[in-house]
Amino acid sequence: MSDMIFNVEHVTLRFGGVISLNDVSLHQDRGEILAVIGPNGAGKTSLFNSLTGVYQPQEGTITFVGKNGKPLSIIGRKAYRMANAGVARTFQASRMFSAMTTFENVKIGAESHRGIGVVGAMLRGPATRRDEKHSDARTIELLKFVGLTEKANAISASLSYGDRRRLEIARGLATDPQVLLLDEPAAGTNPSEKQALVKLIRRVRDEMGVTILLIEHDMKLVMALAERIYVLNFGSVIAEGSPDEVRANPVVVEAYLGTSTEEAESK
Amino acid sequence: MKLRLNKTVAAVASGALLLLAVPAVGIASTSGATSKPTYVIGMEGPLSGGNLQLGLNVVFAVELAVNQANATGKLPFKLKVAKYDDQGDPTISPTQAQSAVANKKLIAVVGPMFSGATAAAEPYFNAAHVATVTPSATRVTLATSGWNNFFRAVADDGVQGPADANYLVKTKGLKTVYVVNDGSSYGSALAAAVATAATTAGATVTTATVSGTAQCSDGTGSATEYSGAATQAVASHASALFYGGYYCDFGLFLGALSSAGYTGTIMSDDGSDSPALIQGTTPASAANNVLLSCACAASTNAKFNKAFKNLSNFTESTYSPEAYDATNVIIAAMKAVKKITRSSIVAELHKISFKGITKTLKFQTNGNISGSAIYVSQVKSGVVTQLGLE
Amino acid sequence: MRVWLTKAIVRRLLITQSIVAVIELMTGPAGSNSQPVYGFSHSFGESSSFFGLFRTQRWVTFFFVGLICWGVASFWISQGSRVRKSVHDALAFPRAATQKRPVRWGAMAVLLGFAIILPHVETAPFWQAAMVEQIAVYVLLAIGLNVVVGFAGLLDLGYVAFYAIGAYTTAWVTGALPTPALFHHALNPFFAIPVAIAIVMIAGIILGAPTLRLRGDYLAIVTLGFGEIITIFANNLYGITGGSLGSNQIPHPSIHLGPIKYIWGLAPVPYYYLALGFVVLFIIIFSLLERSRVGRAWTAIREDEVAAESVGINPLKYKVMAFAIGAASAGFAGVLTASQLIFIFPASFTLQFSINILVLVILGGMGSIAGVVFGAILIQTVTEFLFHSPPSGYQPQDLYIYLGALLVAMMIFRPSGLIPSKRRQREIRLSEAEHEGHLDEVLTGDDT
Amino acid sequence: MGAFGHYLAAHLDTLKSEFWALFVGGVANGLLYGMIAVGYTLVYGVLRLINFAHSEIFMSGGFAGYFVLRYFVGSGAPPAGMSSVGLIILGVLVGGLVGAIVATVLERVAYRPLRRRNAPKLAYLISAIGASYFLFNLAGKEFGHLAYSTPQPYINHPVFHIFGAPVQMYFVIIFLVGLVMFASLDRIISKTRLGRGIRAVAQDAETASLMGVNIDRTIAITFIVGGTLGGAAGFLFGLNFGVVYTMGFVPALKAFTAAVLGGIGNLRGAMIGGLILGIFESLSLVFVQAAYIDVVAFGILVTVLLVRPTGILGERLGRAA
Repeated sequence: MSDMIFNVEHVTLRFGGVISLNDVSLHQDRGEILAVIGPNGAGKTSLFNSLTGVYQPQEGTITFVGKNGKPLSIIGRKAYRMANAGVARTFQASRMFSAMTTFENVKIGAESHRGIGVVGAMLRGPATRRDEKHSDARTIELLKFVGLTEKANAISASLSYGDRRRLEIARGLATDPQVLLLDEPAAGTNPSEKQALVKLIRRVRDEMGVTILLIEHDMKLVMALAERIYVLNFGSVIAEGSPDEVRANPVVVEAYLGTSTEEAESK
Repeated sequence: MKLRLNKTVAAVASGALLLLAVPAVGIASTSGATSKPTYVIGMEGPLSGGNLQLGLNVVFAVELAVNQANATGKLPFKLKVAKYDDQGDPTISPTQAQSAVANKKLIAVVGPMFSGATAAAEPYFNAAHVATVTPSATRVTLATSGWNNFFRAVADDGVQGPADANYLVKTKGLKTVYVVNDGSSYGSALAAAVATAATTAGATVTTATVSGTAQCSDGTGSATEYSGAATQAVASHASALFYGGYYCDFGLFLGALSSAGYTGTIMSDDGSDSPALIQGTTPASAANNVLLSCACAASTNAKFNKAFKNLSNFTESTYSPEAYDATNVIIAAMKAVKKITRSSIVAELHKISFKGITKTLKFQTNGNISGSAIYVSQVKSGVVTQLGLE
Repeated sequence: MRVWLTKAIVRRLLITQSIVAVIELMTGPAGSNSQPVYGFSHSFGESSSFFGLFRTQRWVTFFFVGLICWGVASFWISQGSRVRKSVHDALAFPRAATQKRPVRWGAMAVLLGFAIILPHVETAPFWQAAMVEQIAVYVLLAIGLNVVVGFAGLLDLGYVAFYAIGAYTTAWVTGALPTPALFHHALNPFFAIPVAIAIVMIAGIILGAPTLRLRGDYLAIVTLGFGEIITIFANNLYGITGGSLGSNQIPHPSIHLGPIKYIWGLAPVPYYYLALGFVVLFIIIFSLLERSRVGRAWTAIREDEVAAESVGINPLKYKVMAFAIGAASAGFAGVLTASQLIFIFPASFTLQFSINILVLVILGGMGSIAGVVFGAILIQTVTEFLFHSPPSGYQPQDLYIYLGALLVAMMIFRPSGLIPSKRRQREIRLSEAEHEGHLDEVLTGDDT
Repeated sequence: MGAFGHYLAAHLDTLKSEFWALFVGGVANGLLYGMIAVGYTLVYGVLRLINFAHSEIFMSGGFAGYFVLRYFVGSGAPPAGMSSVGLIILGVLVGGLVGAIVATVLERVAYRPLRRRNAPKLAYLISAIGASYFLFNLAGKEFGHLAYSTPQPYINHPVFHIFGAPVQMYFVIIFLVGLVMFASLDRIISKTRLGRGIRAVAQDAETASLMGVNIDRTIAITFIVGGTLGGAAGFLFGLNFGVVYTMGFVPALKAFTAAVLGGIGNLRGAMIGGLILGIFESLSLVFVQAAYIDVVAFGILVTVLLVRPTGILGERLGRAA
């Protein structure tokens, strides 16, 4: 328990009359690579947005344990505050600041979670310059880590899908997170990019010590990467366990794999 | 890459534009090979925009007076008119005042016509000792701001307000007065003066503000709010209603009053004294029998009326006779002084007594006209008709 | 529709002729209350000179102008890209040269030098007054609004309110309002500068904090309403603001610092230098800000607010900051106007004013400081020129017709402005291209 | 506290005595606001953008109606009976037609090129503001800056009284025309194929286009419908208040408030929002000077946007039916 990073208890999220998450409870340990799977419309992205403060569930509690070990209630917190608390994320349809260069994209991540200091920014005092240097160094380091050094000055909209994922991961890491939430990172990537991505995500956990929470459609990627899996269907958790356990779970097979194995595989 | 270039081109182009503007500026045309010196009388007023008509009323009168003076052939100098268009807008008038002052041949100015524009322009005229004789700016404080070059050929609002109140309460015997103003400096000051004087005269007074537009230059105020205001006016059962403001908003208010079934006597000020009031009132019948007061006189001088019509192609109207007098008093001052300078004209105007077509012009030390007259008119079947002195 | 009507060339002819017909109306004589159709009939029917050759009716002249435009448009559509390319190639060298830092610094120094000697070159009082009241003030306002619209991407239609607050603060601090002076003792307008800037920034925060949560179009209308309301209050609160009379007793600024004594008077030139100093100061501060993390955060919010939040940027905080910082230059412009003209009154702070400033920003290029400064100088100079020596058929209030048309035309043909901000231009093109799938074309286009 | 109590008591007395008169006036204004608001709401529902130039559609309808009446009534005596009715119907039709034409041109010139390029939202707003600015200033040039008095095709007199408050002929006209127009619009949107198309685009433009709805055409028709109502409202407004080039600004701002109040994108909401705003505004005259009426309307707008941005009936055109 002491090592828990996320604890979701009895969360229900509604939009008008539509129930998007129904009494969902789950938890994640620090350092774990956890995956949440489920068919389209199962509530994966709703869960994700609830964890990052984008949606505010009506019922239940979500606790996040940050660096200092103090538990933090997420519900009612704005997205930027979650980011500052140590929850970084990527987006399903990758969202970059597309008119900026790769470098700038990551740099924004590196500098935004620290205090602002408008006056310093206006006058360019020594503290600001030091700060800039620090951000630049961190950015260079992260670009190297994800392997985008050569494309540092490219406009981010010109990157391939795979590179965009890397960029998003680098930008997320730049905020010094405790946990990185990946929303379908494999969408739109080709097989070789996918393999590289699996490696990169492992390295993020192993080398940076960042916990990974993953939502994915692509079963191959999930099975290769996840240490534990939750299965969502119609807004409820229907199964939980290791990849092997989940694969063998008849409920899951029926609800998800059974109906559309080929589709899931092909993705 | 392209952008950089654009920046340079832009810089050069903007520089060039500014330079191009240079020669086009301030070329004072000197004409005539006569040995007589040429002097310029300026005219500042709205020569474009919503108040154009008022400006035209004045500018033709000024030109008429100057043409007539030149035509006598007896002047030891030649006169020209320079027009400065301030649109009646105080933000434009300082620029125009500065242009006028910079014209070395300019001796005096007829105008500025609007009170706000006058307040904004006077510091410049005052600093250059240019006498300004306004035919129409009636704000009280203009005479009390310490500008010794300021003169006006009409009575100010301080005279008009009490006169209007007395007319309603004493002459007409109406004992309950509903006073509305448009929120403009002109309308609210006048309305306040009317309210005070009416109370003093023993009437019961209710006041209200319905914001109008800035001197009718931007269409009208928000039409729908007048219906509520009219309902309240009717509910007050006042036997008289005074509106301090301008014709464009007053027209809307009249429509609403007629809709709401107001039956009392309605009066307004010289801001509403315009044929445009009738053109802009829906239904037009709502303007019938409305009383309008003005420090301005309708000209009874047939010679002037004919000459004005010949020059302008329209009948003399609000402030034309005053502008004619204002121009003539300046010309008279120029004839009277030994050496024509801006300062000598200012000094002469303080002393002068000149018989004009509206009245004898003699100025008090603060620039206000001595002796004052307020005229009252009434709308009768779509035409403003002067009834006489209040 | 008939087939021949849908043919591109015929359509183009119809379009150019319609545009020319509208221009005929715009440039023609005005109608009036007594002759409501005069403007229409005479815009087309009035006799005019046919290129100086003979006299004919306006519509004939304009019809031929339309034909010429049609020809030019047809040529441009078929050959334009080739012409553009050859011009682009021919200018490769000067372009490279202007990219060099020393060249750019040099150019800026030359421009500044030019700005400094300008009042001695141009001595006509009309233009000297215009340089302060119509150009410098507008430049200040444009660079301020650029922070809001250009940097943060927020459409503020009530920007004039900050200008008004700046001006009224000056009157307040100098004891020219019915309200007791701020420090119970009338001060020199110089002290109004910091006070006014501080107060408009606070006003920006107070207005921004609740409203900046709103979506862009709602924000536009709410700020528009706010601008109107400031005027209504200024107009009606006699005891506080002096009502519609405003105030006309604001003193001129002066300096008494030991041996240095200087009093600004009525003459515009000293104010010109004061304004120039502050324009330079604001330009430096704003461009530093643009290139700082604050500027990057604004860009991030403008491009994708959700993504910006995900990296820890508080959008509301940065938007409010943009509002407050953008207001600062308007506050100073208010002090400048009030202390030079010595009077203020509510009717000069209109919606029209806000939109005027917006036009300057749009024409120059949202987000580009060089652009908005250029846009402001260009439009205001042309405006003043037209005011000073109007061509026939032009009345000063016609200006707004042209400005309105300019806004639409800019949005259709050159949304990023005459001197675009590189990034802003890229953003607009990207959003447009993503839709049509021409991404590569944009990225390899000529703007990088 | 005592002083305030006294103030309140005095004003409540006034409110009691003037309530019905103010109420009737408020309903008449509210119906006009509602008719203009429908134009905002329709366009918003389909394009997700506020048509800033809607005020000028309203203004052009007003001028068109003015010219009709100027031609047929002129300075002569107001007609009576069937010719009155005929003239009002003609005026509504011509005002609506001109409003529709202006709206179509507007859509073609100021919006469609931007939509083709998928321009950012800011560009639409600026283009719309520019178009509005252009149109009303051009009208100011062509027709002058002074108000025109509309020759009324009827004699305005109290038709009947509600609790002692006179109900003018004009109110009756607005009420009848407003009712007919709104009822037919509601029917068009909820029952016809055209309306289904509009609703489909409002709900999800992409899906609608996949299902074979012609988006361009639907948007053009939406502008025509909104323009017709706006133009007709302009005629009705001009009938009582006269016409002038800036006549659109304030009513349009109020109508926008009404649209937001009722839930922008919601047809019935627009009408109800208009009525509520008109009545509220009128009654508030008891408590504040008329000069502050616009502040009241704006206060409502900001409050609604901040507290309940979806309005009373909620957003969405699709739900309107």
